[in-house]
Amino acid sequence: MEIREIQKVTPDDIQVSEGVALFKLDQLLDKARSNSLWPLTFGLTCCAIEMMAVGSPRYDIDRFGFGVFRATPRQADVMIVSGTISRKMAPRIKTLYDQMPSPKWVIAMGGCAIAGGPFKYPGQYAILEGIDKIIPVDVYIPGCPPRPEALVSALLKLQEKITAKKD
Amino acid sequence: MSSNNYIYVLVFFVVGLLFAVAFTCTPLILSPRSRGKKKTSTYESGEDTLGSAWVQFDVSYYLFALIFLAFDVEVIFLFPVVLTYSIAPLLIDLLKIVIFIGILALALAYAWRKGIFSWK
Amino acid sequence: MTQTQNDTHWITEGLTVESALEHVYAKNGFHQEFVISKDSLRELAQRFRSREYFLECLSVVDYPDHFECCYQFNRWDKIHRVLVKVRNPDKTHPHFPTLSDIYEGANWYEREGYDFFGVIFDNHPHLTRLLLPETAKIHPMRKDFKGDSGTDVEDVLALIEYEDHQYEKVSQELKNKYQKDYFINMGPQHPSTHGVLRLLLHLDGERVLETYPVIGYSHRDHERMAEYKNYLQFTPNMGRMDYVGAMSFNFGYIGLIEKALGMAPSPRAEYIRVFSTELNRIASHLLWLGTYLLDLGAMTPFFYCFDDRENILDMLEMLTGERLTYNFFRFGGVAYDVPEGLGDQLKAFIPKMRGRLKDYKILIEKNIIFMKRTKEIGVLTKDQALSYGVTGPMLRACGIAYDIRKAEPYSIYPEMNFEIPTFPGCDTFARYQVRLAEIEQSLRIAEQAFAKMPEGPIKGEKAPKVSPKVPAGEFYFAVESARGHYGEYLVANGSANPYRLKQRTPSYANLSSLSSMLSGHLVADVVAVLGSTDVVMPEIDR
Amino acid sequence: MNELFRIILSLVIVIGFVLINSLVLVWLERKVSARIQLRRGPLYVGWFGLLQTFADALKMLGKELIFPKNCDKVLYFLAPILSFAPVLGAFLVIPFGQHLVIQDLNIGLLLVFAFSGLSFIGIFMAGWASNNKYSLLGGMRSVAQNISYEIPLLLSSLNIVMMAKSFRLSDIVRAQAHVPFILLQPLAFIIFITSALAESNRTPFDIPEAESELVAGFHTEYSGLRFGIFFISEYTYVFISSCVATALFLGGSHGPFLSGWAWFLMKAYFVVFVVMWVRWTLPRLRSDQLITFAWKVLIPLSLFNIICTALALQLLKQ
Repeated sequence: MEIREIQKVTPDDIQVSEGVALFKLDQLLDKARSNSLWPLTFGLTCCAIEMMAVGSPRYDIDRFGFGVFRATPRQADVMIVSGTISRKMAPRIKTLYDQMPSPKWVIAMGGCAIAGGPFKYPGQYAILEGIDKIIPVDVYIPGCPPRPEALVSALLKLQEKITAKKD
Repeated sequence: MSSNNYIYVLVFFVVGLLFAVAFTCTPLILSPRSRGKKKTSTYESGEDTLGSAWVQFDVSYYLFALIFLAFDVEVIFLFPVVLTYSIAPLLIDLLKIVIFIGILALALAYAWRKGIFSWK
Repeated sequence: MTQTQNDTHWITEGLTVESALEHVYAKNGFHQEFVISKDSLRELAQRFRSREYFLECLSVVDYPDHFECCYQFNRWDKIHRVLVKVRNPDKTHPHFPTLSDIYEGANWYEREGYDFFGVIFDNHPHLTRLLLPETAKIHPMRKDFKGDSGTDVEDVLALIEYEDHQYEKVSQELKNKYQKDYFINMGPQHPSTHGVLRLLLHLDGERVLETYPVIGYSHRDHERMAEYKNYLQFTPNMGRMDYVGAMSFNFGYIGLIEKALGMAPSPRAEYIRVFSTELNRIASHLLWLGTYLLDLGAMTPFFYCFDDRENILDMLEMLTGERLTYNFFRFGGVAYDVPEGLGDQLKAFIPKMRGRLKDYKILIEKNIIFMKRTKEIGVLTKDQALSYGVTGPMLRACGIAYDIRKAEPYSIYPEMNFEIPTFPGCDTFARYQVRLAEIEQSLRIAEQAFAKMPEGPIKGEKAPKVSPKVPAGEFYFAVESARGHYGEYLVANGSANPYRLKQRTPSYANLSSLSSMLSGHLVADVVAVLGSTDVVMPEIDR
Repeated sequence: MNELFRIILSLVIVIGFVLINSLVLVWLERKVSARIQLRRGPLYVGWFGLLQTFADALKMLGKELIFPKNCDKVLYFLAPILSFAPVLGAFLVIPFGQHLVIQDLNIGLLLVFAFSGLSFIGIFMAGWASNNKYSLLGGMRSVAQNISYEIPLLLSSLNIVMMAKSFRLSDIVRAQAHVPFILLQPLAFIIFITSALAESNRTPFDIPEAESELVAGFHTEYSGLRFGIFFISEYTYVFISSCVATALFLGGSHGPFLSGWAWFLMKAYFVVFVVMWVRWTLPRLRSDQLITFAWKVLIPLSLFNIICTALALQLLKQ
């Protein structure tokens, strides 16, 4: 099986940071960004129900500050791609990703968003096998569908990634 | 202490404006920029918009504006009248107020009968 | 209930009939089968329409020497399933007459037939692609189509190019003229289109002139996967088609294969199946109630409904090991036995749920704003329901008590005593009342099924150890899912893989009736009516 | 000289109070909604989640600001400014205590309504300028809603002016020394609270930014701190209308033991709590039902109420 270059991402998606690099402020901003990641309401298929369950009383992510689900990409920080990406939906996801103001992150939730999941078989003509083929992804959550706890731990993992020291 | 010093109103409004302008400009310095092909395209739940959003809007909204005009003038008239009436409640003033409000209630009833509020 | 011969002579009177068959309903699900010529199809459909038959399903099958359109007609009150076949030997561009003016529900079926098989239906009002993107040049369900695995990124980039070009062309035309009415996309990513449904609304101010639902954004083609996999390998797909009420989809598929093989599951497995399906139906209705009130602007009930739903998911996870996409049924029984902790969890849950139902009734039904937002909104008349083939709670909200558990009893439902709640309102408020009443009925069934569960093995003795080989023939089996009549039409050729497995999903017909319900309403009603149809997108896009 | 010093001092206090108060109100709203919805709300950011809204504000400071394509750049930039600017002016005349008022103007009540009426122009500009169909719908709805509910708001407050015989807020508070006006004018209180809810776009009147229908209503295209400013002005208007409600109806800073400003703040925050409580229990009205409710119910009632008060004054004169 030839290893296809995963990150086939068009150059204009790379995040260019030209903001003034005040050393202390940057870390403070990252700390604030990590504690208030507003997800974009963007459910595709089965994983969307587990994403809704994450907002429910038992797994409540509002405790960490992520509970504010923004419907418009302009005000969202995290795009949680939850479900199967059909080839008809892929351009829409790319548009939504472009419309999000930076700094922005992407979580690929479930087997389908990582690499096609249970619908990957020779002769599959309808789905895009993995969202990282069109937009850069930060955290992958395996599972079909992953449990809500897995999504909560993914968001915490994203927190660590944001506040990690950039040496 | 109850000096009617109106300079406060102007200063507070101007400072509010400046503060708001400062608020909207600080992120231009601090925020990173991202380049995306469709970054500035108008958002319409993932799709491309069909035509511009500057359309001639529904007429029923403007009918409300006309009736609002009539009633706003009435409220502005009532401000001084109510104040002077409360200080010296004369019967003749009461009649004037009742007649004035009665005429405007008629205007409201007329608009109601004409079906402006039924949004057809 | 075999149909007496003279009773149905009106079907074929004066039509050229190539062959007529009398089927045993218990064996393969049909009462009668006719193969008629192309030109007498419309006349026959006219007769069925006048006698209150609804078009249950249209499946196109690609045989080696000819194309075949199989129409199934059925009644609400007295079950009489007639299979009408029309054949066309021309393999490149087969033509068939359209039925979309007689049955409006046929519109989407025919567009799907064109989309998957390239079958052209003459003078169909809008014969374009339904589920595949506009740039697709393939007809994937044809037997000669080999599938282009590996070119997914190129396809997507080509589609992006096509859409940018399309956008430039359209927006130039509309830019210069100040139009009074305008188009708005309540598109794939919208808080109140549950899943990825796009509603292209033609608005004048806030009033809806016309609605064009665009589907296919979560199309994964389960039917073609069935032809690639053998019978056992296809069972996980059942949990991923309707992931909110996945148990009844398991029931439908496994029931179909058991009927085809002519074997019965073990008695204990029957009761476990019924009780877990009913619990899953309650969880599906609770999820609908939470998201429906979220659409109307009340954000709090969502959390109470999800809180109840979590209790059910705990029980079902104890039983099956999964929370959402169940793969619990096996041929001839179920996968796991009931763990001992489940009984008292259920006994604790039922009174709590009944208490919560009373709260919902008082807090929601008596709320004046809820009543004003749902009464007389999105009215679906009985005749429209017939022509679109609407089933499930939407049909029972028009006063028709059509429920497969009573109409075509399967498994042990005859032994359960429960009613079918119907409300005559025909509007979104009646649909709310039907679903709430159904939760109570499902509680009763789950209680009785769990109480009467006998001891014994969870798999029948004739249960196949390996993936079975279904004998050649055509079979149809229907089940009452949370959204309506879920049926499957199987064409088996004796091999390990099904030759053709058509899924008749309820939300497909329910959603096609949306545009007729919405004209003249405001934007806020679009959200209320769409929520009341309780559609699940992958079940429509398959 | 001390006049200039007094202006600067009051400015600093008001701006500080506006910012801190909006952060606290957002935190309070998330905690109240969490309690009503069986969950805990912000918990891990700072002590009891208090720093949560501070983190949100700081994050918005670092978000990129995007000008949408073919939007009207000038109006798009001015809209949040115009919706935030009048907020400070409204704090001028609110009587936090007997003499704890910045500038006791004799047209106090009119000034507050003038400034609060300005904000919806910013909302309408945002709706029209961002050239987005959802924002256009949100903007048009906010116009219809605000003009329909401006009139009952003013008319119901006229009753209080009639009873207190002055527009000066501190006089009104002084007139309620024995009995708060809510007991004498219950109908006016109900009309006032309903239209104040509608003026500050709170559920069940939040059709301009109806999340479920219009995605995010008028601020669909606003990202980062520009959206933050709409947020701050909305919560500050909720606070101002509850302060005016306490001054007019609940007897301002009168109260048995505690000092004046403590009573005033307690009453104001109680009204804010009721406003939040209403938000998380009621569904949203449809736009035409909402507007016809104002014109067919609230305005006739408030006109009738004025005539009754005038009659009562006439009878009490002898």
